[in-house]
Amino acid sequence: MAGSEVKRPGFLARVVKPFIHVARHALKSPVTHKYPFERIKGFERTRGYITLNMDTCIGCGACGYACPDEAIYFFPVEGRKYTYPAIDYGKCSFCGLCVETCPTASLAHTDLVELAGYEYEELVYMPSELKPINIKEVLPEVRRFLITTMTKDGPKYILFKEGGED
Amino acid sequence: MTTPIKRYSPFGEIEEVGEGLFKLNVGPQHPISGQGRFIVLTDGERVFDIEVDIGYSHRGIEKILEYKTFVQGIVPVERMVMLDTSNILMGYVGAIEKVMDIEPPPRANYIRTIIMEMNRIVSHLYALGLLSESAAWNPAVFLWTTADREPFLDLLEMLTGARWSYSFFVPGGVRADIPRGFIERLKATLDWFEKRIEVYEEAWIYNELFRMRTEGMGVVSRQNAIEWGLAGPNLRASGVPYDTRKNEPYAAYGELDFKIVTHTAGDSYARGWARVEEMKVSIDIIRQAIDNMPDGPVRVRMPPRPKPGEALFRVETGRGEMNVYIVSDGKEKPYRIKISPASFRNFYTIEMLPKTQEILLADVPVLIYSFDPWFLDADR
Amino acid sequence: MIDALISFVNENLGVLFVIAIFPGLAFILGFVIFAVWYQRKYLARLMIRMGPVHCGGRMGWLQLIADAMKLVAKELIFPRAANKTLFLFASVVLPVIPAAMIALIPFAPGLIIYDAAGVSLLVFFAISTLFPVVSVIRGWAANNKFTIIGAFRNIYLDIAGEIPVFLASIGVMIWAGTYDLNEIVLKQASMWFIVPQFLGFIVFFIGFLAMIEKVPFDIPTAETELIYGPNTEYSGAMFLNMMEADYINLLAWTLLMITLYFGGYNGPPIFADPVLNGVFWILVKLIIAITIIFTITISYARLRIDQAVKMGWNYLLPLSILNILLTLAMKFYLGGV
Amino acid sequence: MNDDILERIKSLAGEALVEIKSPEDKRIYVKVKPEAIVDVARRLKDELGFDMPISAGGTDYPKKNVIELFWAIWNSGMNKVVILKCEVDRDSPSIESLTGVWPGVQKFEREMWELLGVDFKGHPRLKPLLLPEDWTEGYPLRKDFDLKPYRAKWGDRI
Repeated sequence: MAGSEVKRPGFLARVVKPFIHVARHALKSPVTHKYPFERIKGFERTRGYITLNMDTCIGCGACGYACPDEAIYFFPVEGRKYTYPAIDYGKCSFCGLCVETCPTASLAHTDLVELAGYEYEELVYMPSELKPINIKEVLPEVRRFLITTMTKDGPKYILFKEGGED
Repeated sequence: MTTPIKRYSPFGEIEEVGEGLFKLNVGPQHPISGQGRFIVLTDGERVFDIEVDIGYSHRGIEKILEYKTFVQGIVPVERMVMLDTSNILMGYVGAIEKVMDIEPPPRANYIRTIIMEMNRIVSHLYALGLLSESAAWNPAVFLWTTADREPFLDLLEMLTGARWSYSFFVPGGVRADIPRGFIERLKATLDWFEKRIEVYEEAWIYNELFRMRTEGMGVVSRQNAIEWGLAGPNLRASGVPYDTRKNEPYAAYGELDFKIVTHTAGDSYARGWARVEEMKVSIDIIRQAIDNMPDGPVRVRMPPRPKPGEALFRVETGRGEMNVYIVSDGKEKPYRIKISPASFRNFYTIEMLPKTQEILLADVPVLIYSFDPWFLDADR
Repeated sequence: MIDALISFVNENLGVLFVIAIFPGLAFILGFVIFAVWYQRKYLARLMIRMGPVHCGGRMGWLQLIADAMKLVAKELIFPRAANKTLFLFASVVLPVIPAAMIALIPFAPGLIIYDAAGVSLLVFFAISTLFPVVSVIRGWAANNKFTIIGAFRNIYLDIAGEIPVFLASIGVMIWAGTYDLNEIVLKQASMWFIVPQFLGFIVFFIGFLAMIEKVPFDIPTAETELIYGPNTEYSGAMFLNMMEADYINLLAWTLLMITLYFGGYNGPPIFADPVLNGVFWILVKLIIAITIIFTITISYARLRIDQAVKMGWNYLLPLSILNILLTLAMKFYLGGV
Repeated sequence: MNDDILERIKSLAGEALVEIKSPEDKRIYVKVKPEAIVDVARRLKDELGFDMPISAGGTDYPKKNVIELFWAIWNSGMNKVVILKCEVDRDSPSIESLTGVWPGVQKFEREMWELLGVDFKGHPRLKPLLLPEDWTEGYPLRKDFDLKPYRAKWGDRI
């Protein structure tokens, strides 16, 4: 029958200890953070918004072939000789296969993910728009940047920098 | 309400029911239903039949994969289960490696193992949280588990670049080596997490009221578990010592020494308890993998086209065994991929259980979440 | 007309204050607002998160007001198959019942809304039996499978819980020798009744959890099975009323528990200070009590209805009768208070 | 590999056997004629102990005009998987259901019925599973099911 293989502690441990464990959590500091005001800084590899360096791009189309979501289109840019990738962030799944495929390393990830807009067209970034975006432009409320660390007593946020100094 | 007369055909609908029965639609808009529906036939308290209505999130991943190259297929496959992406992806990547006849380098295998075990911990944490939440609208344990998986997600983001859907395994290895500072942080996280598991055990697993709700409820016998094709920790909780990591080792599991968690009770309590124990096993596996990790490359070149052929690859995901049957016709896209995920199999047992024993309406959510099903998984 | 009103108010200022401000309407509503906010903040900390932070500047203290405004502004939805009269009736009447129970509780010497002439404890229980009746009306009127199951569960649970609670409080009556809550409080000046009535208190407390329908006894409104039990179909302001009724019920029963076992408005006997005696202590005890109750709500699993009913009839009822016999024996040998 | 098991399967399948191979240690591929599928399945279960269904599915071959079905069954004693296959005619695919042998394949067969259009005789619950109840647009996993109209409907936004 059930329970034969599982430890069965005494009555107090079964009834009172859960209560004590729950109550003890009141002393812990919250693990949540106030998002628009405090933002977690991504890691070095964090895959987010993709930027394009048009000076090195050779318009080979490898990124478009690699993209599993068919989120990359190619458009000519005035004054330049190739066609360059435009990214549809409505379809993009941030898998990073395009960045990995790029033979000249012209595409690069940033940790920005705040790309939401009111119209679908706002999600389509033309080649000339794929520039680095300052987070203040998309998230004006941000005051502080945090990074996550692991200490002996559990995970902790530490201040990376104040937002104003950017 | 009169007691109904019931006769069950062995594999089908209830043939004859008495008066006073009605159908409850638990889902698709219900606190516990998730992205599906359970049609519960009940007289108010006793449950006579549960029908699982899946398909609300059917995306046709099997069909989509026929249109993608092997590498492109990684992204849709991962969308099957967000919690457990690396294990799911391992099934797909492993099947491709099998049909292409390539072997990833040993270091890649160890990195895969670490990622998969971290993912398994994340998945089991969520399962434990949902089980606690279904037994009482008890969000404490659920939110603790949600908070405690966060360090693991941070680590996974540090290593792979994303919190979910890592797209990190490719046929022939992994996409990048371990970054600086990762191993130290992982070790610290494991040390801290061991203490947290103790809290879960004392606060929830030994909790008298939780035991009252789950012990002896929803018993799946060993024989039934095998015949109904149960998978994963649920199968092991019924006393079948099957674990794909042990029975058909893939990645680095063949070189590591770990135990299979089995229970004989087969009730909801054993299933919940098995997950907690498996988290401990996962910690053990990660530690061994860190210690034994060899040096070397992490990726080998993948041939553009496989030979025509077929392969069946089995992998142990967080929710149980998933297997991928792949048919290749020698082109750069698979001819047919059949994925049979764990939840798809587990739902059948949920349907069969009320026909073998007495289940009350209050047991339904606990019963369902003790199996840790996932509609997105089953729908594909 | 106006003059008559002003003179009426002037003459009955004390009574009006008691009914309208404290411990009457304003206090009850204030408590509901505070309790919801406190529950959200406190439980959030137990779940290692923050709870409401934005509303009202610091600590999210305006959150409930905002929620209430939102709920009041929403449409009242009557299901097509519902009995609309009863549906509305139940939602209006339900919060009144526990509020009426509060009227019998003494908050300080002389500070009591309705002094039921020496039988206030019995009147309290008499009023409380109305709660499941209206609860069934709300479940039945909504004409929904989930609500009707919840309503029937409510009857089972209330009968299984209320009888042990009543029998346990008979122990207090015997020990104190009175039915009157005010006198029960006065007799606890030197020793709280939890000491001589410990067994009775255990029974009372478990039954009490069933009466306030919190985990582990939130069986009628079991969210994982029945969505919100008998309240499932209620929307907007009617939902607000239902929620209010839950919290007023919590307040009424907690006050009764404090009055019966924890000395009511008396301070702790070790530093009984006549100045602080009264409202201060009852509020302190109230906050401690709801803190413990809220912690309990997220520490345990919900019982099944059969387990809860079994617990009530098989364990609590014999224990409460045993408690009465023990109390009689103690009273006989020790001579009472 | 697995020569002795292969021999035993050959003997129990007899005439019905079409193809048998074991490319790796833990896999045995057995292809039989569709008429004998229930018989072979039952004997595989009773005599060799292949008891746990882990997967079932089908592949459409329009060129050969067949649909190849497979049931993957794990043997809890031997720790091997047999993949039992058979080919059915593509124009009117129909076969005996194996739910009587392995109850666990019920949902898999239901899925095949729905997505590939294979009729399983004797199946207790042939109802739509993944697709909407009013789906009339064909069998999605067949090769001639075209995704283009759906792409036009849901796919490209610009």
